[in-house]
Amino acid sequence: AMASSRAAAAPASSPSNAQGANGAAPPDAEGAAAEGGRWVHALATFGEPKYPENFTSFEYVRPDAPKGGVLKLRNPDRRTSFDKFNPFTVRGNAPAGVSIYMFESLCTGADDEPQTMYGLLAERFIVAPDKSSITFRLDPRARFWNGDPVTAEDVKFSFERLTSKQASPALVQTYAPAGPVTVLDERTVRFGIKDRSLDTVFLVGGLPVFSRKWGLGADGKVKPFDQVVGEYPITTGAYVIDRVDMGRRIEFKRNPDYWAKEHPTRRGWFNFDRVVYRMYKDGSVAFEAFKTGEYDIHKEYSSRAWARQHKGPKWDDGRIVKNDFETATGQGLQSHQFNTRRELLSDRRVREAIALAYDFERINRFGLLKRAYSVFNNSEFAAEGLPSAGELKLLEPYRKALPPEVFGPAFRPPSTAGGAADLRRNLLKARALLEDAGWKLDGDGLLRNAQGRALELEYLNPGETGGRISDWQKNCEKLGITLKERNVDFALYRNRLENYDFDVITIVEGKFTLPNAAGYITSYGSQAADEKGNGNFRGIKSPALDHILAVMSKVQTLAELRDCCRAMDRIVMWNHWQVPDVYVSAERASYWNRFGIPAKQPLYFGIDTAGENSAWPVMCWWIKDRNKEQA
Amino acid sequence: MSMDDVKATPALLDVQHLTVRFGDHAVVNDVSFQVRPREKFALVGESGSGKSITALSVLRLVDGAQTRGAIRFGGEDLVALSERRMRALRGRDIGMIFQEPMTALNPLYSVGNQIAEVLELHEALRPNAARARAIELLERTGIPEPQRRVDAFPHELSGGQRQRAMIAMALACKPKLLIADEPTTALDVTIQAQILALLDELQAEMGMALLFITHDLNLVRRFTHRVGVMERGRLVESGDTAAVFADPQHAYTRKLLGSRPRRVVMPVPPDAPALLQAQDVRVHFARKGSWFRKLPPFEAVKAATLELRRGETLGIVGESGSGKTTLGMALLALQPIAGGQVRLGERRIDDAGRDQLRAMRRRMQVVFQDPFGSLSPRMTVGQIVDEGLALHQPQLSRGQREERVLKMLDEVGLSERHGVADVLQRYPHEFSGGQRQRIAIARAVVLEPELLVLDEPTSALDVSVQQQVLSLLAQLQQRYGMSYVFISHDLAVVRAMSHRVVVMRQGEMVEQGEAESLFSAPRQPYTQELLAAARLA
Amino acid sequence: MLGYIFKRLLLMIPTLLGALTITFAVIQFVPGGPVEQLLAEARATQKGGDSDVYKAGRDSDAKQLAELKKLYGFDKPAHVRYFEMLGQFARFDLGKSFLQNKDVWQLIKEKLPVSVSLGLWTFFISYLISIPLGVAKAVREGTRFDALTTMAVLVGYAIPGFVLGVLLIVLFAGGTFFEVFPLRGLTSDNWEELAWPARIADYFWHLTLPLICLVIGSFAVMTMLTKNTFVEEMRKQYVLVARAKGLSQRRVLYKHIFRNALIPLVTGFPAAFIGAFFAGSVLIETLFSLDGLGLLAYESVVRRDYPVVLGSLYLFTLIGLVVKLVSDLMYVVVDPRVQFGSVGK
Amino acid sequence: MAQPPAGAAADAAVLAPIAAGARRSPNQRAWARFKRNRLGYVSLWVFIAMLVFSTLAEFVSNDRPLVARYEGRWFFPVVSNPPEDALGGDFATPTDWKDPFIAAQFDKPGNWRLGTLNPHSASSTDYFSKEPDPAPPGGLNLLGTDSQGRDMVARLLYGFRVSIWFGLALTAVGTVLGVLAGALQGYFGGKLDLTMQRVIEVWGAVPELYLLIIFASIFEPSLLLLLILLSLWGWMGLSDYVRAEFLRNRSLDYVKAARALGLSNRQIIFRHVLPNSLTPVITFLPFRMSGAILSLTSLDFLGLGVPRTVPSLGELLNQGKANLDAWWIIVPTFVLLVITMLLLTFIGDALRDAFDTRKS
Ligand SMILES: Nc1ncnc2c1ncn2[C@@H]1O[C@H](COP(=O)(O)OP(=O)(O)OP(=O)(O)O)[C@@H](O)[C@H]1O
Ligand SMILES: Nc1ncnc2c1ncn2[C@@H]1O[C@H](COP(=O)(O)OP(=O)(O)OP(=O)(O)O)[C@@H](O)[C@H]1O
Ligand SMILES: [Mg+2]
Ligand SMILES: [Mg+2]
Repeated sequence: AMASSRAAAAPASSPSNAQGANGAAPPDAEGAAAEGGRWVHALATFGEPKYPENFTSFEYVRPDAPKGGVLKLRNPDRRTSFDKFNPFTVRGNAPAGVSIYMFESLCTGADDEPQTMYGLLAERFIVAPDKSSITFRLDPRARFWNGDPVTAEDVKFSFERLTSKQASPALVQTYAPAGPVTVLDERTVRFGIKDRSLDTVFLVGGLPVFSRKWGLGADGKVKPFDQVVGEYPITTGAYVIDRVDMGRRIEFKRNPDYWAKEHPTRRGWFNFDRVVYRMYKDGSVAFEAFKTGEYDIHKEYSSRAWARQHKGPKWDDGRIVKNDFETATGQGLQSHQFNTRRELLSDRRVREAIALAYDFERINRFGLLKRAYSVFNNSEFAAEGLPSAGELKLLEPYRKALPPEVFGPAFRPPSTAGGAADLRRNLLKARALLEDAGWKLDGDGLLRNAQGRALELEYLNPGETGGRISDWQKNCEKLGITLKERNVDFALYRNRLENYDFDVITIVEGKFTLPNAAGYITSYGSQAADEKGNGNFRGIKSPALDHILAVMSKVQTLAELRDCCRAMDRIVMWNHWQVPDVYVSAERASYWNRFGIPAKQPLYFGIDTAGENSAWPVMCWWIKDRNKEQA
Repeated sequence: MSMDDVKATPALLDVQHLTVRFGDHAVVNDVSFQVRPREKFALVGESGSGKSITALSVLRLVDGAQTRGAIRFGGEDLVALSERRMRALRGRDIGMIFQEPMTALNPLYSVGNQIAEVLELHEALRPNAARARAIELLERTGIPEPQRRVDAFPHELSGGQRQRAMIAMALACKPKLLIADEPTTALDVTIQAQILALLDELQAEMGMALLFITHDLNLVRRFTHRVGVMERGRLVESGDTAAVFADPQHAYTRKLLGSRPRRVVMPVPPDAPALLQAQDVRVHFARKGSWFRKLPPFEAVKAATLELRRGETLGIVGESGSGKTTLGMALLALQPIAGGQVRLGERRIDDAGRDQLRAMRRRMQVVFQDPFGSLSPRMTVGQIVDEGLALHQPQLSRGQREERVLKMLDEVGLSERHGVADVLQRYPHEFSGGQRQRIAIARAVVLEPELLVLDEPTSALDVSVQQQVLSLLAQLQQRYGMSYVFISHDLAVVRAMSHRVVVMRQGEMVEQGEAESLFSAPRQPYTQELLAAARLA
Repeated sequence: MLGYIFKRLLLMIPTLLGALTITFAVIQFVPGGPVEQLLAEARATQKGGDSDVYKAGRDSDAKQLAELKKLYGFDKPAHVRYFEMLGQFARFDLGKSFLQNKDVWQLIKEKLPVSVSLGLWTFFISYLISIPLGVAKAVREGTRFDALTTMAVLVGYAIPGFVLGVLLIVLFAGGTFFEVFPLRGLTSDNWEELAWPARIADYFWHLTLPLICLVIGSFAVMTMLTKNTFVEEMRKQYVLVARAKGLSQRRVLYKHIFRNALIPLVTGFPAAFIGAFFAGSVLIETLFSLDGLGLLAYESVVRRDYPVVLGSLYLFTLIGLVVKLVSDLMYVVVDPRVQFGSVGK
Repeated sequence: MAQPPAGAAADAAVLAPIAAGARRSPNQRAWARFKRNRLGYVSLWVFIAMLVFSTLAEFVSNDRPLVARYEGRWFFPVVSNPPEDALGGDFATPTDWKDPFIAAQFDKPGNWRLGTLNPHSASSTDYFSKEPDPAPPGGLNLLGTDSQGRDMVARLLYGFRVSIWFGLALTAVGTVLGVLAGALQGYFGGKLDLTMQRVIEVWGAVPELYLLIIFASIFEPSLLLLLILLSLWGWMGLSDYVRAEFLRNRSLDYVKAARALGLSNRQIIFRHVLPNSLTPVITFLPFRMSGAILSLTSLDFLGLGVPRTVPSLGELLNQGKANLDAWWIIVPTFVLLVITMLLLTFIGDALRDAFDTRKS
């Protein structure tokens, strides 16, 4: 089977080589350098990677952390059960731990610098200067847990499986700009980069690699990927599956022969002998279980619960520790978005008036939340003060089409910090705006425009939560605006969003370390506004933004990126296409006080799930006092 | 056994100053009497005079009433006895035959089961033995095919068969005292004689005392030692049967003894048209086989053919279980028939449509053998009697209807005038057996139907009331030309009422003829047997 | 009798067909199918946690959607899918879940232990408590005992199961007060290693709290129904006769009245029995992290896992029909007068 | 005793004494039996009082005062709320009486207002209070506030109103339908029974939730819509019980007697069989009520429940679950629910007594 797959790959790779800038390079590892790139140990988006060529460990770990002990965890996300171990297919759920503890990729990121990658399975890699390809040289030490060395064929196999028809369509789409894969030799593999973007380079670096033997049937044939279900993944990660109670519990065991024990990106990591996941179906019950010590770390998402429930004797006497872990992760904008396709909401003054009625200080009486103020909260990409020269260069050509405030100080949401009087002032301002826009009160206390249409909006809300906007409704009512709340089932919600059939909804944009233009094009680009099912719910069609996004996708330096982001931020915020809501920059968690914690905290991390960044506690902490625990 | 023997022994049951009240209405008033072992004490009296309540009081089974007085049984004061002790007495030492066997049996258990239950309880018999005894008891009460009947459910039995099951149940443990409340009302004379013989036998065997409640004065005279006469809750007279019958002291007793069924019918005009014609009517009941095997059906009525003219009364007599009720029901299309046809006037009714039939219901009415069961328990008597009127005579105003109802009830002896208060507003269970029977009659008669099927309409009535009801029926027949099908075991009553008589036996009509000639010169041996038994009475 | 049973068995076919057809038709009109649901869920999973705020971003281009639809067979016209489904069901093949990597049989089989445990125990306990209690109340009708027990069962009934569940968990299983009972699952992690007596103990130890939640709410209806039908029956003539026979009160109640009162109780039986397996404990199953059919049914409906919806509908309707038939036959057994023929004119 | 001469009774003079006597209609007697059950009788009055009280909730608990006098002018805000500018404010929309600004206006000499017993409405919040939500019972809010800062007393009062009327309506509709369906099947039996049973089985198997979702996507949710939708399924449980009772009772002798009288099937069903088959109906009444009350919010997440702003007991229970630490939400709601159910059960008991002709 191996021979045939190599043969199949060969013709695919030849045209790409032929068309490549440097012509047909010999399939030879050293020769690759001749392509013009440089074999590197790491790659940063901008400038140099933080850790030099022969660094020994990351700063946010303790390199000699003691090993041993058991880490007990709960299901970290919505998946309350699992029925397979293959995280890459559509049907079914795989437990989160499999991705966290078992799969490794060619490169790995560092959690204290934005978008960087260091070789992991790849000892070195080389990016073609025109970014048309990236070539990896695998670490000769790299081994799957079954002892097999990791070969270029495995990498290719992994990629092909992940982009096959049987894999989740989302993966297929994600990896679409990458490929084809060429095996240059046993340990060297090259990926084409179709869109020649750095994003795709990083994407390929993060490709999970698994053995060709994963899913090998008894007959020696490889099963279709979507039928690889209950087979334990054959991977290179530090842990292997030990015991499984399907759907309820899974236990991982540290692999004593883990190949990367001394690897600089892995030193000080994976300190627990065992990791146990128990699945809980109900959040509040899980929290009770946490309190009894059934699991060690409880990440809290709700600020009310954070304030009210994380306390008690076990906290008081220090058995459980409660901590806000501040992160530097950029927080995307969470906001109540207006559908500006709606005639009622097409006027900026109306939107601003409604925004003025949103009294965030009232919601945040106890100071647990931070108000979102930007598209790029909690990061240097949020607009500050007056526009810089670089920003102006982007904005100036569109001055006429933009609100004048864009050229003034950065947006800050209206505040009612001063209490009742402030709110009254805001509402009066809102009233003036509405009047200006031609809305008059009728006898029933409703605002009507010249056509006699009442200002009546519907706030669409998915799932079981509701009642979040009652204060807002009340203030709107004072202005004569009716803001109705409508709860719908999740699928119906999606359906209506897909068809842009709503007035106001609440949306959160993702976290980031570095803003990525491609992501924003789907929610801010004009083109997206006209495509059903896209992310531009607000219906934004701004030539200025389109221009900025286009520039952003090609920036070369951090400063350029910053200017683009800030200019974009000003346009987005001052157009009042949305009412900014909250963001939380800290990861909040309580944990049983049995962990040793590295002295230095990373900048970007999660508590118990690995998303864009790693889950620092579950990977880099260790058991503090193992002797005492065993007693 | 002589009277003197009996008198020498101390009383087994001694009732002193018994008073029972419902609310502020005393239905039994200061009643005292004694029954000795081996004695047969008869309690007679007007319907509704408190006989059944007195009997039930002995067992302490009157619910919702205040009871005063003393009841001693074998030296024990029943009033003060613990419920536990009382339970031990019931069924074992005191057996009771209830007046209305039709409603008194649990509908969900086979009669055999219900009889065996007492045996298992009081005599600790194993189920098999108890069943064998139950069969034996049923046999002794004269039920044919007891092997089969033992597994029958109450609704599968005829009225007389149910009554005999009830008797078997009461006798099962050979009690010291048997309270028999109208035990033979549903039985034909031959069976009645058989039952009485059985009672005699048991009495001789074990010295059983008998408290015998009945309307049948002949029976009292022939069968009992002493008698008490009740009127409106009071025991107005008591003494040796012979003495009381020979020389009644109280006016009421005299009246009672004086009434005899008189022939009350007038001849039918010769040109009277035929009203009801039945031809070859057959009724079958499916027999329960096993799940897989079907048994041939039981033929309750076999090819009955009869004709009834306007203004005529047709008496149906025959042994219990011979299919009289079934035939009656079939004549009124209340029972699907397996063959033959029935016409009312010109119309076929056995295959008439629902609406047609409903319209014809006005013209034909029925008095059920089990009056209690046929009265809706949640309707007042006023509503019950009024219902048909409201339906069939919508032209009447409410007031008019009420007047008619009151008049009707008065005519059957249920009114303030007869000592029955508040008739209209009371519910069926608040009446005595005889009173309920009269309510059922009133309900049917008030509609003045052309055809009336009366199934044992006077079985629970004392002679005086019975006479009153019979005269009423005769009068109506005269006035409106009503026709009756009159089903009864009481041959005297049948003789008094009918123009023609049909004799039934095992589903077959064995003889049919003019009443007088049939009674005076029966042709069929079965009829002769029947009459002989009656004359013996 | 056999004829009747045969007729009823035959009638199950149109009934099943009707139920499936209507459901299938209804499903065609439900907004937001499994594909949409899947995408929405994938998004929520990425985000983690339990915040309900919708995450922005493009997640479905037309091609991807088409791929998914094809994967689930939605590219075929409805009638083709319908007949395929019927064909499957005729062979007792219940199909394969959209969202889980299993076929429906397997799913149901997996969930059965939990449901049977919860359902049957609840069923038995509640019947065992409510019938004697109802009888006792009927006997003491109008007394203080009657009023007090009415209050007690109604309080039990009115406590929403989930509230009680959370309360019990916090009190007896949580980390705050008493840690007496386990929080999740039907057995301990080390169940396999235990000896049999310990296994049984462990099983009941796990069942205690969820059972309390289920039972407390379940016997009010039964108790009141028992009481009321008993009161109704107790006034009938045959009861008097039974007492005249000298039967003890127990015997009068449990032999004579019980059977007569049974009819309404029998009526509730099929529903209760099916309910015992199938529905009603979604919240409890969630709270105690039990994987039962209740949750499966609920989730498959909410998540639009149509094969599971239809497959379990088919199976449970079939079982329901059989149980219904049994209970109809039981009427006849209990009450010889009941016949299913039509009334006369 | 005089034997009445045959036929003599016909004359009116004799009739007079017959008609005499305590004349109480069956209804009066039923009512007397009802009253005899003290618990049920008292319950009925308490329930009626609660119903009246909550129906007039606006006058009992409201953030708008009953009467206000501002600069010589009279206002009756409970009936019609004046715009704020009439009270010296800025907005021409209805006044928010909890606004500190308004309070300040009425602190001026000569102005005064008379509030309701409990100065909160179901949706009013003390906007400027610094208390955390839900706030524990205290001076301002007798039973504290719910998770949105709304007064619990007001919430309970208004919630009771919505829930109870909704419950009554749903119960009434469901009971009528259930009894009807059950009666028809049980009484007629045969083919009708067989087909209706099958129809019910099919109908019962249809995934209710999906139909509701479809409706939710077509219609805007409202109490009426919810009532109609829930009624579509609400009758099925009961009909089985009624059917069973009818199956048994239809074979009794009095039904035969009624048929012999020529009564139509309808009359037999309603007059003879139904009154004797009511036990399950009455037994289920309180349970249906509470079920109806809870179902009001059970469909919330489908977008079919009434909006969160509409107060209802079910909504409060949900809140209570989400905020178990705030016992003052769950406990009073629960207590109110239990009391309602108890009252209904006791009323049901008395009702049964009223129907029980054996209870003289
Ligand atoms: N529950 C009751 N409530 C009120 N009155 C009742 C009740 N039961 C019986 N009565 C009345 O008590 C009186 C005596 O009834 P009882 O049954 O003893 O009469 P009886 O002598 O046996 O008559 P019959 O020969 O007709 O059976 C009757 O007038 C009857 O109306
Ligand atoms: N539903 C039934 N199922 C089976 N057998 C029945 C049923 N009803 C009556 N029978 C039988 O039919 C026969 C005739 O019954 P029917 O009631 O007509 O007798 P009857 O002549 O009225 O007797 P009685 O004088 O005792 O009332 C009896 O043997 C009885 O057991
Ligand atoms: Mg009597
Ligand atoms: Mg008969």
